[in-house]
Amino acid sequence: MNFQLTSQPIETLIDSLHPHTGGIVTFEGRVRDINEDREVSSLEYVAYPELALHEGHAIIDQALKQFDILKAYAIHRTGHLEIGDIAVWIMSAAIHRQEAFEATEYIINTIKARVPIWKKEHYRDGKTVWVRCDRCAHHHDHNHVVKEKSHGTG
Amino acid sequence: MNFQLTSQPIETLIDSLHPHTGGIVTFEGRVRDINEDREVSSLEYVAYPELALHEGHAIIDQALKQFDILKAYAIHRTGHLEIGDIAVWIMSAAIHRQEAFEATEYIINTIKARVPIWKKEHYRDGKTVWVRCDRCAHHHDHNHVVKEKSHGTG
Amino acid sequence: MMTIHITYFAALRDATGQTEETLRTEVKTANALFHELTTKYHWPFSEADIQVAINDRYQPVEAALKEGDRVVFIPPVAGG
Amino acid sequence: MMTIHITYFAALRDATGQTEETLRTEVKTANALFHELTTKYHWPFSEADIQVAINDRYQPVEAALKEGDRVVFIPPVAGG
Repeated sequence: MNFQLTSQPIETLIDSLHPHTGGIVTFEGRVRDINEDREVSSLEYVAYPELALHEGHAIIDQALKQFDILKAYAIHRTGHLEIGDIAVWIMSAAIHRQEAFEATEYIINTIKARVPIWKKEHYRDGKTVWVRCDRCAHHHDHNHVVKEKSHGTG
Repeated sequence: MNFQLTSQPIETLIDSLHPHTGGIVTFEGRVRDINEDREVSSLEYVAYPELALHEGHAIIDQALKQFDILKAYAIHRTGHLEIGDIAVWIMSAAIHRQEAFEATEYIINTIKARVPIWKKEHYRDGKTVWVRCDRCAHHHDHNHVVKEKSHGTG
Repeated sequence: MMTIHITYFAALRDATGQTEETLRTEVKTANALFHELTTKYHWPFSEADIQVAINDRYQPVEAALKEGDRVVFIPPVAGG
Repeated sequence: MMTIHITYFAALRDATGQTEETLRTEVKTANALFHELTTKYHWPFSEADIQVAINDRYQPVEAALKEGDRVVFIPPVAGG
Protein backbone atom coordinates (compact mmCIF):
# COMPACT_ATOMS: atom_id res chain seq x y z
CA MET A 1 0.00 0.00 0.00
CA ASN A 2 1.82 3.06 -1.22
CA PHE A 3 -1.14 5.44 -0.83
CA GLN A 4 -3.47 5.38 2.13
CA LEU A 5 -6.34 7.27 3.67
CA THR A 6 -6.67 7.30 7.43
CA SER A 7 -9.06 8.70 9.98
CA GLN A 8 -6.40 8.28 12.68
CA PRO A 9 -3.81 10.93 13.57
CA ILE A 10 -0.63 10.90 11.47
CA GLU A 11 2.37 11.30 13.73
CA THR A 12 5.99 12.24 13.12
CA LEU A 13 8.75 13.35 15.46
CA ILE A 14 8.41 17.03 14.57
CA ASP A 15 6.68 19.21 17.11
CA SER A 16 6.83 22.69 18.65
CA LEU A 17 5.99 24.42 15.41
CA HIS A 18 4.44 27.81 14.91
CA PRO A 19 0.65 27.55 14.34
CA HIS A 20 1.06 29.30 10.95
CA THR A 21 3.03 26.26 9.73
CA GLY A 22 1.38 24.62 6.74
CA GLY A 23 4.25 22.72 5.11
CA ILE A 24 7.31 20.96 6.46
CA VAL A 25 9.95 19.44 4.23
CA THR A 26 12.62 17.17 5.67
CA PHE A 27 15.73 15.66 4.14
CA GLU A 28 17.44 12.55 5.50
CA GLY A 29 20.84 11.67 4.10
CA ARG A 30 21.61 8.01 4.67
CA VAL A 31 24.65 5.81 4.25
CA ARG A 32 24.15 3.73 1.12
CA ASP A 33 25.82 0.47 0.24
CA ILE A 34 27.10 1.55 -3.19
CA ASN A 35 28.95 4.70 -4.15
CA GLU A 36 30.43 5.23 -7.58
CA ASP A 37 30.12 1.51 -8.29
CA ARG A 38 32.10 0.51 -5.20
CA GLU A 39 30.52 -1.59 -2.46
CA VAL A 40 30.59 0.40 0.75
CA SER A 41 30.58 -1.43 4.08
CA SER A 42 30.55 1.59 6.42
CA LEU A 43 31.51 5.25 6.68
CA GLU A 44 33.37 7.53 9.00
CA TYR A 45 32.46 11.21 9.31
CA VAL A 46 34.97 13.61 10.84
CA ALA A 47 34.13 17.25 11.52
CA TYR A 48 36.16 20.34 12.35
CA PRO A 49 33.67 21.26 15.06
CA GLU A 50 34.40 24.95 15.72
CA LEU A 51 34.16 25.92 12.05
CA ALA A 52 31.44 23.36 11.21
CA LEU A 53 29.11 24.81 13.85
CA HIS A 54 29.87 28.37 12.76
CA GLU A 55 29.17 27.57 9.10
CA GLY A 56 26.12 25.46 9.93
CA HIS A 57 24.54 28.26 11.95
CA ALA A 58 25.36 30.75 9.17
CA ILE A 59 23.65 28.51 6.60
CA ILE A 60 20.48 28.22 8.69
CA ASP A 61 20.47 31.98 9.32
CA GLN A 62 20.85 32.61 5.60
CA ALA A 63 17.98 30.20 4.83
CA LEU A 64 15.74 32.04 7.32
CA LYS A 65 16.62 35.33 5.63
CA GLN A 66 16.41 34.14 2.03
CA PHE A 67 13.24 32.04 2.13
CA ASP A 68 9.85 32.75 3.66
CA ILE A 69 10.13 30.04 6.31
CA LEU A 70 9.22 29.92 9.98
CA LYS A 71 11.87 27.50 11.20
CA ALA A 72 14.88 25.57 9.94
CA TYR A 73 17.04 23.01 11.65
CA ALA A 74 19.86 20.63 10.71
CA ILE A 75 21.83 17.98 12.53
CA HIS A 76 24.88 16.11 11.23
CA ARG A 77 26.25 12.87 12.57
CA THR A 78 29.94 12.23 13.17
CA GLY A 79 31.88 9.02 13.83
CA HIS A 80 31.42 5.55 12.42
CA LEU A 81 28.15 4.87 10.55
CA GLU A 82 26.71 1.68 9.12
CA ILE A 83 24.65 1.25 5.93
CA GLY A 84 21.20 2.79 6.44
CA ASP A 85 22.31 5.10 9.25
CA ILE A 86 21.25 8.74 8.98
CA ALA A 87 24.21 11.04 8.33
CA VAL A 88 22.30 14.30 8.18
CA TRP A 89 18.73 15.39 8.94
CA ILE A 90 17.28 18.72 7.90
CA MET A 91 13.87 20.33 8.20
CA SER A 92 12.26 23.56 7.08
CA ALA A 93 8.80 24.69 8.14
CA ALA A 94 6.87 27.33 6.22
CA ILE A 95 3.40 28.72 5.76
CA HIS A 96 3.38 27.40 2.18
CA ARG A 97 5.12 24.29 0.90
CA GLN A 98 7.14 25.77 -1.97
CA GLU A 99 9.35 27.76 0.39
CA ALA A 100 9.91 24.73 2.62
CA PHE A 101 11.08 22.67 -0.38
CA GLU A 102 13.42 25.42 -1.55
CA ALA A 103 14.89 26.08 1.89
CA THR A 104 15.55 22.41 2.64
CA GLU A 105 17.25 21.89 -0.70
CA TYR A 106 19.32 25.06 -0.19
CA ILE A 107 20.42 23.90 3.26
CA ILE A 108 21.58 20.42 2.18
CA ASN A 109 23.34 21.77 -0.91
CA THR A 110 25.13 24.43 1.11
CA ILE A 111 26.08 22.08 3.94
CA LYS A 112 27.69 19.80 1.37
CA ALA A 113 29.59 22.68 -0.18
CA ARG A 114 30.74 24.60 2.88
CA VAL A 115 30.62 22.73 6.16
CA PRO A 116 33.99 21.16 7.06
CA ILE A 117 32.96 17.55 7.47
CA TRP A 118 34.83 14.74 5.77
CA LYS A 119 33.74 11.23 4.87
CA LYS A 120 35.95 8.19 4.74
CA GLU A 121 34.38 5.29 2.88
CA HIS A 122 35.23 1.76 3.96
CA TYR A 123 34.77 -0.72 1.13
CA ARG A 124 33.93 -4.39 1.15
CA ASP A 125 37.36 -5.08 -0.37
CA GLY A 126 38.96 -3.70 2.81
CA LYS A 127 40.18 -0.40 1.34
CA THR A 128 39.28 3.07 2.57
CA VAL A 129 39.11 6.43 0.78
CA TRP A 130 38.47 10.01 1.91
CA VAL A 131 35.71 11.04 -0.46
CA ARG A 132 36.29 14.29 -2.29
CA CYS A 133 32.72 14.99 -3.30
CA ASP A 134 29.51 13.24 -4.17
CA ARG A 135 28.81 12.08 -7.71
CA CYS A 136 32.18 13.22 -9.02
CA ALA A 137 34.47 10.75 -7.26
CA HIS A 138 35.32 8.39 -10.08
CA HIS A 139 36.22 11.15 -12.51
CA HIS A 140 39.36 11.80 -10.48
CA ASP A 141 40.08 8.40 -9.19
CA HIS A 142 43.81 8.80 -8.93
CA ASN A 143 43.67 11.99 -6.94
CA HIS A 144 40.98 10.60 -4.71
CA VAL A 145 42.75 7.71 -3.33
CA VAL A 146 44.68 9.86 -0.96
CA LYS A 147 45.57 6.99 1.23
CA GLU A 148 44.44 3.44 1.05
CA LYS A 149 45.18 0.92 3.66
CA SER A 150 44.17 -2.61 4.40
CA HIS A 151 41.21 -2.67 6.73
CA GLY A 152 40.19 -6.31 7.05
CA THR A 153 37.22 -7.58 5.09
CA GLY A 154 33.68 -6.42 5.60
CA MET B 1 20.49 25.59 18.45
CA ASN B 2 19.45 25.35 14.81
CA PHE B 3 22.53 23.42 13.66
CA GLN B 4 24.07 20.60 15.61
CA LEU B 5 26.74 17.93 15.37
CA THR B 6 26.16 14.64 17.13
CA SER B 7 28.03 11.42 17.64
CA GLN B 8 24.79 9.70 18.61
CA PRO B 9 22.43 7.99 16.15
CA ILE B 10 19.88 10.24 14.44
CA GLU B 11 16.50 8.55 14.42
CA THR B 12 13.31 9.11 12.48
CA LEU B 13 10.26 6.93 11.94
CA ILE B 14 11.31 5.84 8.45
CA ASP B 15 12.68 2.33 8.15
CA SER B 16 12.67 -0.68 5.84
CA LEU B 17 14.48 1.12 3.06
CA HIS B 18 16.55 -0.34 0.27
CA PRO B 19 20.29 -0.26 1.15
CA HIS B 20 20.96 1.84 -1.99
CA THR B 21 18.93 4.67 -0.40
CA GLY B 22 21.00 7.82 0.04
CA GLY B 23 18.37 10.56 0.24
CA ILE B 24 14.85 10.70 1.64
CA VAL B 25 12.63 13.74 1.30
CA THR B 26 9.40 14.00 3.26
CA PHE B 27 6.56 16.49 3.13
CA GLU B 28 4.18 17.11 6.00
CA GLY B 29 1.12 19.20 5.31
CA ARG B 30 -0.28 20.64 8.54
CA VAL B 31 -3.41 22.51 9.50
CA ARG B 32 -2.49 26.15 9.98
CA ASP B 33 -4.33 28.75 11.96
CA ILE B 34 -4.59 31.33 9.16
CA ASN B 35 -5.70 30.86 5.57
CA GLU B 36 -6.26 33.75 3.20
CA ASP B 37 -6.29 36.15 6.16
CA ARG B 38 -9.07 34.28 7.97
CA GLU B 39 -8.50 32.75 11.39
CA VAL B 40 -9.04 29.01 11.13
CA SER B 41 -10.07 27.04 14.22
CA SER B 42 -10.19 23.55 12.70
CA LEU B 43 -10.66 21.65 9.45
CA GLU B 44 -12.68 18.79 8.10
CA TYR B 45 -11.37 16.59 5.31
CA VAL B 46 -13.79 14.42 3.36
CA ALA B 47 -12.64 11.92 0.74
CA TYR B 48 -14.34 9.97 -2.01
CA PRO B 49 -12.46 6.84 -0.97
CA GLU B 50 -12.79 4.55 -4.01
CA LEU B 51 -11.55 7.19 -6.44
CA ALA B 52 -9.10 8.80 -4.00
CA LEU B 53 -7.29 5.49 -3.49
CA HIS B 54 -7.24 4.78 -7.21
CA GLU B 55 -5.83 8.22 -8.02
CA GLY B 56 -3.39 8.12 -5.11
CA HIS B 57 -1.95 4.79 -6.22
CA ALA B 58 -1.73 6.04 -9.80
CA ILE B 59 0.20 9.13 -8.65
CA ILE B 60 2.70 7.03 -6.69
CA ASP B 61 3.10 4.64 -9.64
CA GLN B 62 3.70 7.57 -11.96
CA ALA B 63 6.31 9.02 -9.57
CA LEU B 64 8.11 5.67 -9.48
CA LYS B 65 8.14 5.62 -13.29
CA GLN B 66 9.02 9.26 -13.85
CA PHE B 67 11.76 9.77 -11.23
CA ASP B 68 14.74 7.63 -10.36
CA ILE B 69 13.46 6.73 -6.89
CA LEU B 70 13.44 3.51 -4.91
CA LYS B 71 10.27 4.05 -2.90
CA ALA B 72 7.41 6.50 -2.53
CA TYR B 73 4.56 6.61 -0.08
CA ALA B 74 1.74 8.98 0.86
CA ILE B 75 -0.96 8.99 3.51
CA HIS B 76 -3.84 11.46 3.78
CA ARG B 77 -5.93 12.10 6.85
CA THR B 78 -9.72 12.41 6.80
CA GLY B 79 -12.17 13.69 9.39
CA HIS B 80 -11.90 16.57 11.83
CA LEU B 81 -8.41 18.05 12.34
CA GLU B 82 -7.12 20.64 14.77
CA ILE B 83 -4.45 23.31 14.17
CA GLY B 84 -1.04 21.63 13.91
CA ASP B 85 -2.45 18.24 12.95
CA ILE B 86 -0.86 16.52 9.96
CA ALA B 87 -3.23 16.36 6.98
CA VAL B 88 -0.90 14.62 4.56
CA TRP B 89 2.50 12.93 4.83
CA ILE B 90 4.62 11.96 1.84
CA MET B 91 8.04 10.42 1.42
CA SER B 92 10.32 9.58 -1.48
CA ALA B 93 13.55 7.62 -1.14
CA ALA B 94 16.23 7.69 -3.83
CA ILE B 95 19.87 6.91 -4.41
CA HIS B 96 20.55 10.63 -4.91
CA ARG B 97 18.75 13.51 -3.24
CA GLN B 98 17.70 15.51 -6.28
CA GLU B 99 15.31 12.84 -7.45
CA ALA B 100 13.80 12.50 -3.97
CA PHE B 101 13.10 16.26 -3.84
CA GLU B 102 11.52 16.23 -7.29
CA ALA B 103 9.38 13.16 -6.64
CA THR B 104 8.05 14.41 -3.30
CA GLU B 105 7.14 17.76 -4.79
CA TYR B 106 5.48 16.06 -7.76
CA ILE B 107 3.44 13.83 -5.47
CA ILE B 108 2.09 16.62 -3.25
CA ASN B 109 1.32 18.85 -6.24
CA THR B 110 -0.50 16.05 -8.02
CA ILE B 111 -2.41 14.92 -4.93
CA LYS B 112 -3.68 18.48 -4.52
CA ALA B 113 -4.73 18.65 -8.16
CA ARG B 114 -6.29 15.23 -8.68
CA VAL B 115 -7.21 13.33 -5.56
CA PRO B 116 -10.87 13.81 -4.61
CA ILE B 117 -10.49 15.10 -1.08
CA TRP B 118 -12.28 18.20 0.12
CA LYS B 119 -11.52 20.56 2.97
CA LYS B 120 -14.04 22.48 4.99
CA GLU B 121 -12.50 25.29 7.00
CA HIS B 122 -14.07 26.22 10.31
CA TYR B 123 -13.30 29.83 11.25
CA ARG B 124 -13.02 31.49 14.62
CA ASP B 125 -16.04 33.60 13.72
CA GLY B 126 -18.12 30.41 13.58
CA LYS B 127 -18.51 30.23 9.81
CA THR B 128 -17.44 27.34 7.60
CA VAL B 129 -16.39 27.18 3.94
CA TRP B 130 -15.54 24.37 1.54
CA VAL B 131 -12.17 25.50 0.23
CA ARG B 132 -11.85 25.54 -3.53
CA CYS B 133 -8.07 25.53 -3.72
CA ASP B 134 -5.00 26.69 -1.87
CA ARG B 135 -3.64 30.20 -2.37
CA CYS B 136 -6.39 31.16 -4.78
CA ALA B 137 -9.38 31.23 -2.46
CA HIS B 138 -9.83 34.95 -1.95
CA HIS B 139 -9.73 35.75 -5.64
CA HIS B 140 -13.13 34.14 -6.00
CA ASP B 141 -14.61 34.85 -2.65
CA HIS B 142 -18.21 34.92 -3.75
CA ASN B 143 -18.07 31.59 -5.47
CA HIS B 144 -16.26 30.03 -2.56
CA VAL B 145 -18.74 30.55 0.09
CA VAL B 146 -20.84 27.72 -1.10
CA LYS B 147 -22.61 27.42 2.15
CA GLU B 148 -21.95 29.16 5.40
CA LYS B 149 -23.58 28.22 8.60
CA SER B 150 -23.24 29.17 12.20
CA HIS B 151 -20.95 26.81 14.01
CA GLY B 152 -20.49 28.24 17.50
CA THR B 153 -17.25 29.94 18.40
CA GLY B 154 -13.90 28.26 18.50
CA MET C 1 -34.79 6.44 -19.99
CA MET C 2 -32.09 4.98 -17.79
CA THR C 3 -31.41 4.63 -14.11
CA ILE C 4 -28.36 6.46 -12.69
CA HIS C 5 -27.00 6.38 -9.13
CA ILE C 6 -25.47 9.63 -7.93
CA THR C 7 -23.37 10.27 -4.85
CA TYR C 8 -22.73 13.77 -3.50
CA PHE C 9 -19.67 15.01 -1.63
CA ALA C 10 -18.64 18.20 0.10
CA ALA C 11 -20.18 21.42 -1.28
CA LEU C 12 -22.49 19.50 -3.61
CA ARG C 13 -23.75 17.39 -0.72
CA ASP C 14 -24.56 20.56 1.21
CA ALA C 15 -26.16 22.21 -1.83
CA THR C 16 -28.23 19.14 -2.69
CA GLY C 17 -29.21 18.23 0.86
CA GLN C 18 -28.57 14.53 0.36
CA THR C 19 -25.74 12.01 0.20
CA GLU C 20 -27.00 10.00 -2.74
CA GLU C 21 -29.94 9.46 -4.97
CA THR C 22 -31.07 7.17 -7.75
CA LEU C 23 -32.92 8.79 -10.61
CA ARG C 24 -34.32 7.99 -14.02
CA THR C 25 -33.30 10.38 -16.77
CA GLU C 26 -33.56 10.99 -20.51
CA VAL C 27 -30.10 12.58 -20.76
CA LYS C 28 -27.29 10.73 -22.53
CA THR C 29 -24.09 12.33 -21.13
CA ALA C 30 -22.56 13.36 -17.83
CA ASN C 31 -22.60 17.07 -18.65
CA ALA C 32 -26.24 16.94 -19.68
CA LEU C 33 -27.00 15.28 -16.35
CA PHE C 34 -24.98 18.01 -14.60
CA HIS C 35 -27.12 20.71 -16.23
CA GLU C 36 -30.33 18.84 -15.41
CA LEU C 37 -29.35 18.65 -11.74
CA THR C 38 -28.04 22.24 -11.63
CA THR C 39 -31.48 23.38 -12.76
CA LYS C 40 -33.11 21.23 -10.09
CA TYR C 41 -30.82 22.10 -7.14
CA HIS C 42 -29.40 25.52 -8.12
CA TRP C 43 -25.84 24.31 -7.63
CA PRO C 44 -23.33 27.15 -7.21
CA PHE C 45 -20.90 25.71 -9.77
CA SER C 46 -20.44 26.02 -13.50
CA GLU C 47 -19.52 23.05 -15.67
CA ALA C 48 -15.91 24.37 -15.78
CA ASP C 49 -15.59 23.93 -12.00
CA ILE C 50 -16.63 20.29 -12.00
CA GLN C 51 -15.01 16.97 -12.82
CA VAL C 52 -16.93 13.76 -13.33
CA ALA C 53 -16.37 10.23 -12.07
CA ILE C 54 -18.32 7.33 -13.53
CA ASN C 55 -18.11 4.01 -11.70
CA ASP C 56 -15.31 5.38 -9.50
CA ARG C 57 -13.01 6.57 -12.31
CA TYR C 58 -12.52 10.06 -13.73
CA GLN C 59 -14.15 10.42 -17.14
CA PRO C 60 -14.44 13.32 -19.58
CA VAL C 61 -17.42 15.49 -18.75
CA GLU C 62 -18.89 14.63 -22.21
CA ALA C 63 -18.81 10.90 -21.43
CA ALA C 64 -21.91 8.89 -22.38
CA LEU C 65 -23.92 7.36 -19.57
CA LYS C 66 -25.37 3.89 -19.56
CA GLU C 67 -27.97 2.08 -17.49
CA GLY C 68 -26.93 1.64 -13.86
CA ASP C 69 -23.87 3.92 -13.91
CA ARG C 70 -22.71 5.37 -10.61
CA VAL C 71 -21.93 9.05 -11.13
CA VAL C 72 -20.13 11.54 -8.89
CA PHE C 73 -19.79 15.21 -9.76
CA ILE C 74 -16.56 16.38 -8.22
CA PRO C 75 -16.38 19.95 -6.97
CA PRO C 76 -12.93 21.59 -6.80
CA VAL C 77 -10.66 19.38 -4.70
CA ALA C 78 -8.56 20.72 -1.82
CA GLY C 79 -6.60 17.87 -0.32
CA GLY C 80 -3.05 18.05 0.99
CA MET D 1 59.67 34.55 12.06
CA MET D 2 56.35 33.78 13.69
CA THR D 3 54.74 30.89 15.50
CA ILE D 4 51.72 29.21 13.86
CA HIS D 5 49.55 26.39 15.22
CA ILE D 6 48.25 23.98 12.61
CA THR D 7 45.55 21.31 12.97
CA TYR D 8 45.12 18.54 10.42
CA PHE D 9 41.91 16.75 9.48
CA ALA D 10 40.94 13.84 7.28
CA ALA D 11 43.19 13.21 4.25
CA LEU D 12 45.72 15.84 5.40
CA ARG D 13 45.93 14.21 8.81
CA ASP D 14 46.69 10.87 7.16
CA ALA D 15 49.20 12.43 4.75
CA THR D 16 50.96 14.38 7.49
CA GLY D 17 50.92 11.65 10.11
CA GLN D 18 49.91 13.99 12.92
CA THR D 19 46.89 15.78 14.33
CA GLU D 20 48.51 19.12 15.03
CA GLU D 21 51.82 20.88 15.18
CA THR D 22 53.23 24.23 16.14
CA LEU D 23 55.93 25.62 13.88
CA ARG D 24 57.98 28.71 13.35
CA THR D 25 57.99 30.05 9.81
CA GLU D 26 59.23 32.91 7.63
CA VAL D 27 56.19 32.86 5.34
CA LYS D 28 53.65 35.69 5.47
CA THR D 29 50.48 34.17 3.97
CA ALA D 30 48.36 31.05 4.22
CA ASN D 31 49.11 29.92 0.67
CA ALA D 32 52.85 30.34 1.19
CA LEU D 33 52.52 28.18 4.30
CA PHE D 34 50.55 25.63 2.28
CA HIS D 35 53.36 25.37 -0.28
CA GLU D 36 55.99 25.12 2.47
CA LEU D 37 54.13 22.22 4.07
CA THR D 38 53.36 20.55 0.73
CA THR D 39 57.10 20.44 0.05
CA LYS D 40 57.73 18.99 3.51
CA TYR D 41 54.93 16.37 3.54
CA HIS D 42 54.26 15.72 -0.18
CA TRP D 43 50.56 16.41 0.24
CA PRO D 44 48.46 15.00 -2.60
CA PHE D 45 46.54 18.26 -3.10
CA SER D 46 47.03 21.37 -5.18
CA GLU D 47 46.25 24.82 -3.83
CA ALA D 48 43.00 24.79 -5.86
CA ASP D 49 41.72 21.81 -3.85
CA ILE D 50 42.20 23.47 -0.49
CA GLN D 51 40.38 26.05 1.60
CA VAL D 52 41.92 27.80 4.59
CA ALA D 53 40.59 28.54 8.05
CA ILE D 54 42.41 30.94 10.34
CA ASN D 55 41.29 31.05 13.96
CA ASP D 56 38.26 28.88 13.12
CA ARG D 57 36.90 31.02 10.27
CA TYR D 58 37.26 30.59 6.52
CA GLN D 59 39.69 33.09 5.04
CA PRO D 60 40.96 33.73 1.53
CA VAL D 61 43.94 31.52 0.73
CA GLU D 62 46.06 34.68 0.25
CA ALA D 63 45.29 35.90 3.80
CA ALA D 64 48.21 37.26 5.82
CA LEU D 65 49.25 35.30 8.89
CA LYS D 66 50.13 36.80 12.23
CA GLU D 67 51.90 35.54 15.33
CA GLY D 68 49.97 32.82 17.13
CA ASP D 69 47.36 32.16 14.42
CA ARG D 70 45.65 28.79 14.40
CA VAL D 71 45.54 27.53 10.81
CA VAL D 72 43.61 24.64 9.27
CA PHE D 73 44.00 23.61 5.64
CA ILE D 74 40.67 22.17 4.57
CA PRO D 75 40.70 19.36 2.02
CA PRO D 76 37.57 18.90 -0.13
CA VAL D 77 34.59 18.50 2.20
CA ALA D 78 32.08 15.69 1.85
CA GLY D 79 29.44 16.10 4.51
CA GLY D 80 25.76 15.40 4.13
